[in-house]
Amino acid sequence: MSEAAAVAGAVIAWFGATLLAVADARRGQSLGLLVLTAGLTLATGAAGQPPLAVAALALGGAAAAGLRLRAGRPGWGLFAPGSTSYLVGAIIVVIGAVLVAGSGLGSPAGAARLGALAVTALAAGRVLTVGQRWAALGGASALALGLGALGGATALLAGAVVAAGLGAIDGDEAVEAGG
Amino acid sequence: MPPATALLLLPPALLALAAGAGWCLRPVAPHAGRPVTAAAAWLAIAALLGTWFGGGRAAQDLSAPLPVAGLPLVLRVDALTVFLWLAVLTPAALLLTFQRRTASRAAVAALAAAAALATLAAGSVAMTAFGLATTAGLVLVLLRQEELAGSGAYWAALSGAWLLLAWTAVVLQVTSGTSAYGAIPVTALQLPPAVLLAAAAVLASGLLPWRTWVSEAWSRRCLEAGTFAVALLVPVGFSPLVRTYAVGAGQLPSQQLNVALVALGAFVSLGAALRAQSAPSRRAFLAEAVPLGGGMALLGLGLGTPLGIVAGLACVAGLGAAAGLAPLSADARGPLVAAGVAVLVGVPPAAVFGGWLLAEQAALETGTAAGFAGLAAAVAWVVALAAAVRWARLPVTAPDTEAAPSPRGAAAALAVALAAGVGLTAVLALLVIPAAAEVMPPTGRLARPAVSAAEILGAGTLSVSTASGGWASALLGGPLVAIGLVGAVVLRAIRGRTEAAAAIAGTAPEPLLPMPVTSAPGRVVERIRAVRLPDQYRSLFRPALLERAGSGPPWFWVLVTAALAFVVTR
Amino acid sequence: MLPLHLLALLVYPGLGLVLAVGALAEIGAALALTGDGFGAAVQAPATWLRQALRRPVDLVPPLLAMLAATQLAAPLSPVPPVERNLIVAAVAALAAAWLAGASAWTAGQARTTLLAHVCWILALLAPAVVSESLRPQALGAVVVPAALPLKIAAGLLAVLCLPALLRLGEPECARLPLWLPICGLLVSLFLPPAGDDALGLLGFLVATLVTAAAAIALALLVGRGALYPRLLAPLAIAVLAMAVVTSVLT
Amino acid sequence: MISARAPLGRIPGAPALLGVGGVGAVLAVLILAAPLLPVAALPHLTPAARALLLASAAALALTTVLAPHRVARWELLATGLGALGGQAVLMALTDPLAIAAVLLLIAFGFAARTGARPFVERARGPAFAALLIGLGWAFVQLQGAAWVGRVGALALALGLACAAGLVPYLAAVDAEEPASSSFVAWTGFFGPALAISLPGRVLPALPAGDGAVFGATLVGLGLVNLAWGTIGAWRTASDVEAWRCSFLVDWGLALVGIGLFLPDGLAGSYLALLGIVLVRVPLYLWARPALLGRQPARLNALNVLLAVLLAGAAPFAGFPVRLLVLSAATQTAWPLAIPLVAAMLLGIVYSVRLARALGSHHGWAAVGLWITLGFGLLLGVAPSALRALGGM
Repeated sequence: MSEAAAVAGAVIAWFGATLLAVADARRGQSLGLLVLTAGLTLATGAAGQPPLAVAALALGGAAAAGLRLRAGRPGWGLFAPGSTSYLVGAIIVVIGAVLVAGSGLGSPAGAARLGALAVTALAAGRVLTVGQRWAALGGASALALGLGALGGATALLAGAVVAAGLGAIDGDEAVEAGG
Repeated sequence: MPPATALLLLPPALLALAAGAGWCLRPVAPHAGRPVTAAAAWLAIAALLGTWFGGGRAAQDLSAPLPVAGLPLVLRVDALTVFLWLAVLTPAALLLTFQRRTASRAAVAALAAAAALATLAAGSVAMTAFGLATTAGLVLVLLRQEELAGSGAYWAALSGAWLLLAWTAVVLQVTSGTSAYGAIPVTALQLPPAVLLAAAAVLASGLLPWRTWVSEAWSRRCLEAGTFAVALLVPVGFSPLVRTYAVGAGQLPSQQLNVALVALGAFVSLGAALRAQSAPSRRAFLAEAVPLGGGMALLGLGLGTPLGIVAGLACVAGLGAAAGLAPLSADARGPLVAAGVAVLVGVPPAAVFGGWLLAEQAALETGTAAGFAGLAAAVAWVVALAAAVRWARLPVTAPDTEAAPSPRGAAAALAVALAAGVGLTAVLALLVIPAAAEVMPPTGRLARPAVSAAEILGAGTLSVSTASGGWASALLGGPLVAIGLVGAVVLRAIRGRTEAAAAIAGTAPEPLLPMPVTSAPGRVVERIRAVRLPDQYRSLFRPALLERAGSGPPWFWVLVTAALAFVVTR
Repeated sequence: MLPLHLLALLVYPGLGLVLAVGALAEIGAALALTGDGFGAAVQAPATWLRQALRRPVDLVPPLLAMLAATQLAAPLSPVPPVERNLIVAAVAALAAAWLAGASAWTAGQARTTLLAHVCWILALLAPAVVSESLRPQALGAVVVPAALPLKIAAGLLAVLCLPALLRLGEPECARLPLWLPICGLLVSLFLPPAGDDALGLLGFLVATLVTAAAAIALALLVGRGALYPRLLAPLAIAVLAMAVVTSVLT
Repeated sequence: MISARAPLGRIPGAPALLGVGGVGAVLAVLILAAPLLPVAALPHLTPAARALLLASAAALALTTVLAPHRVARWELLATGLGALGGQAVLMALTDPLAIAAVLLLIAFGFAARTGARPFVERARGPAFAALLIGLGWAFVQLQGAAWVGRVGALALALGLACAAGLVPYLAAVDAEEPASSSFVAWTGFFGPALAISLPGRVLPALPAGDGAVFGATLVGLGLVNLAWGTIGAWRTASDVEAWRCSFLVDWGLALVGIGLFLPDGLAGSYLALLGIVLVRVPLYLWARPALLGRQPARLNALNVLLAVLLAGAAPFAGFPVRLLVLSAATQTAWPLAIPLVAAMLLGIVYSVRLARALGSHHGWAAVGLWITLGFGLLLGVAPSALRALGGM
């Protein structure tokens, strides 16, 4: 049962990360964050991580998603032109993650790690390739959540706090211009 | 630490105190720095002689409870240290007394001299490296205080020297667990560390056949700092090489290294003599006095025989005298200066002559191969004599100080050089032979001292007498100097004061021997500097691109990481 | 010991003998080279005294010549044989030779002189390197058959160097003090040492004067020809090569 | 001394900056004082990390009070305290994944400060480092194929270099950028913190083979940075670039020291990192006015002493570092010492240039330079005491 939940969580997390990657506006980005947080929460919970840490991850992710609504282009902006590369990347990431950690798929922990790896890779791709401040911050929150989900309680807590903390940073380009 | 032992550290302490005092006195007594530091230097010599000869002349190992730079602070004051201290202190005292210096420069100079003395007393290779680097740094400050240009070669050579010493210390530490001269097992002195030590000495003392920092120090507009650096650092450079013999129980780990050092010594002398005979100015000629003596010293030390070590150290003594005499004779005229120049090229009976004579004898006694190296050194000697005659026709460089240098300085330095030459037997008996004995311990079943005074000094006479020849320095040299002085006074009384032959102003006479390779090292450096990536390949190597890789999406970073990952998974 | 050494410096074989031999050789040189007749030639030593001793620096050549003379293997010399040294004699003599001719210094002449000095020192030291001794009397006494060719060649080279060494082509050169140290050193090194008696002393003086005469004759022979200096370098190289071969053989 | 007296009100995000400064100060104090507090949950620092944190605090105090600045001192203090807190957290955390996450927060937090380069560009380097460290650790933890572990070890080492902004992960240098937003924040502040803590956290968990990859990568990176730094500082036309390259030289020695896994090497790298924080960073800040052309480059007596210090000669900081790193290299494989000695020798070529670029300072700024020189002297003469303090 827990194996199925973990695998489902991993798949949801990967889907959320893909959404985040192809989102070109604030709502789409927040949705992606929310979905990947939900997936990671489900997967890590099923993998037997401490409930408090899992809850913290969920809270951190939710807070990041909420705070990211403050800045960025209005609307959903899903699958905007230029998203194809991210979609291809999402497929390649799955293959890569299975190559690296596929052997652990049999266990809930292995499946959760697979999901976290996929999120980490996609989020990192997002952070390193976007030019807008708000998009980079969104990707960074996802990356923090993914990194947190790769480890134990400490990592989960750190990932949650960092994701929320990154959400608190103003994503408005004007701030940079002004600054 | 017993008081008698502590007294042995007086010389560096006095100089350091004088440096502090001179620095602090600047605001109230701007001119006090020079006399204070000069007095401290002379006092240091007196204190050294008093404490050493009054204290039984026993070697002392002084260790401090606290490490310095992570290294155990061990100082060794033995006969060799005392000898080298005198070789440094004598020219330093002369230069501090007679060269013009501001208070701050005098203070830095005294501090550098104190650091040099501490370096000579260092009890381990690592401490020697630390001391050499410290002294070199202080001297760099002195050089840059005076003139910004012209210290590049110096800084590069000295940095190379201390780095090589540091590396040697590390190698010895790793192979034998210590780099303390007194504790390194004989078997630990293999060829690599010995070569590194020798290379460090060669760099620090400028012992190369071409123009080194020692000669470059004379190409500066002001002579004070550069010549002071030569007086301090050339003897300091020799100390690790001499101590190497102590580590190897009186010998180097390989005969080939001895041969290489002897050959290098002969080439250094020849190179210096050839440069001296083609010097474009009087300063350029004087610049070669120390390298000339340095080559002879290396020749002697490289031989590795007891007489060779004694000869090498005697040459170092002569080198100290030359380092004091040459700068004080620069830019001045008159018979004293001419006599000084004669002394610098080894005209009897001065200290320089005594050292070179012993080096020649030692080379001859070592064997035929070394004898031929001695022959080359003798040719260098002859060429140097010719260069000294040409010196009188060279243009005088305009003095960099307001007034022309005082002839008293040249007179004092000349007196020191002549006294050391006439008293060569005493210098050898009291300083040089005990110093050589420190690095050549008794060997064989009879535990007979390797360096025996009886084999170098004539029995029952005041002369030097080795297997190949003798020299009555006191009995012939002393009267010769006295007769010369009396004769000069009488002649002056009869003929009256006649003007010294004025130097021919303007262009220098052409060299006696052509110097086709003089500019070779310079040309090599220029060639190396001129090396550029051909234009058509510039686009392949643009370091700035590496920075720009981080500006856009970091594909380059990803590529490098992936490539490395591929490499480690092979 | 000091009085004996003073005697050696000031009288015999020092200043006294240096001036005596120098005066005789100068008269001979003046007769042969300038051809001014005996009357003018006799004045040569006095001319040196008048013109070559003006400044304190002019005292250096005679002083160095005195020192070099004390190192010769002269019979009845007060300086003990163990205290004599070829290098002391050679360096003092060469320095004196340079200073004696310093007033008439020209680059071309100086080159020839330097070449002669280098060849001369090689001629003196090559046999010393092989026999590992610098004592003039010991070197003179060497009669090892294997070392004789080198000794003869070196002696020949040393004699050939004499005209340039003594600056016999330069009338204004104050060479009077140089004759004994330079010619006497050749006698000490290349002829067997004479006995410590009057006969030995006579032999030594005659040999020295003959060497001086040979130098004058050579000077007359070569004149101002450019060939002479060019001969010295190849000969010196040959002597070096012989020294190497001899050192390998013995 | 160039120093704008900007009132709080006009600085964008001043309250946030003060908040960050306050939080940073509290975190740093709490983590420093953790051993004295009865709270077991508080993370503890290793002695070396504690020494580095103290050194950073000292450098922060020195530069805030005495260095010439274009920004307001209170702003610099707040930023510095925030950085100090970040440094303390980076060194206190034991889980590399948590370290990677915190690295992200610091990266974007510092990128949010005013800077000449775009926000994203300034955050990219440390973000990539966080990714490398996170993935590297995850790969090492995976019980999968052997190659995965080796790649993980490689990524951990590369992550360290990337976080410090070393070759091959160099970021662009803009002379006009405030020091706190420039490469110095990472190369001179957070990088050393990671270098002190991360190897100690990951090495115990690495199998021998992966450990060898980690060490070899660090040694390789060290040599590359040493070469790049020495040649770059010597040949580059820009003085700012030369200064950055001089940081790379120190880092090269530190990485080689860590990568050799020998006590001498580790001690050498620890001293090198202390030297970066206590000496190199303050000197760079003092050089800024001259680098920006607001002051002529000079070479007075103090600058010459600083040139000796920058050349790594005795009696200053670089000497024991060089001795210890050479010792470790010789113990491992003596030929390794050859490139090290060559680089150390080349290092003296640019030291005078850097010293000249410091310009001449008077009054309190000069006092600050003398104090920095004193730090260098302390590191050079009494490294044993500092090693004892750092448990080395």
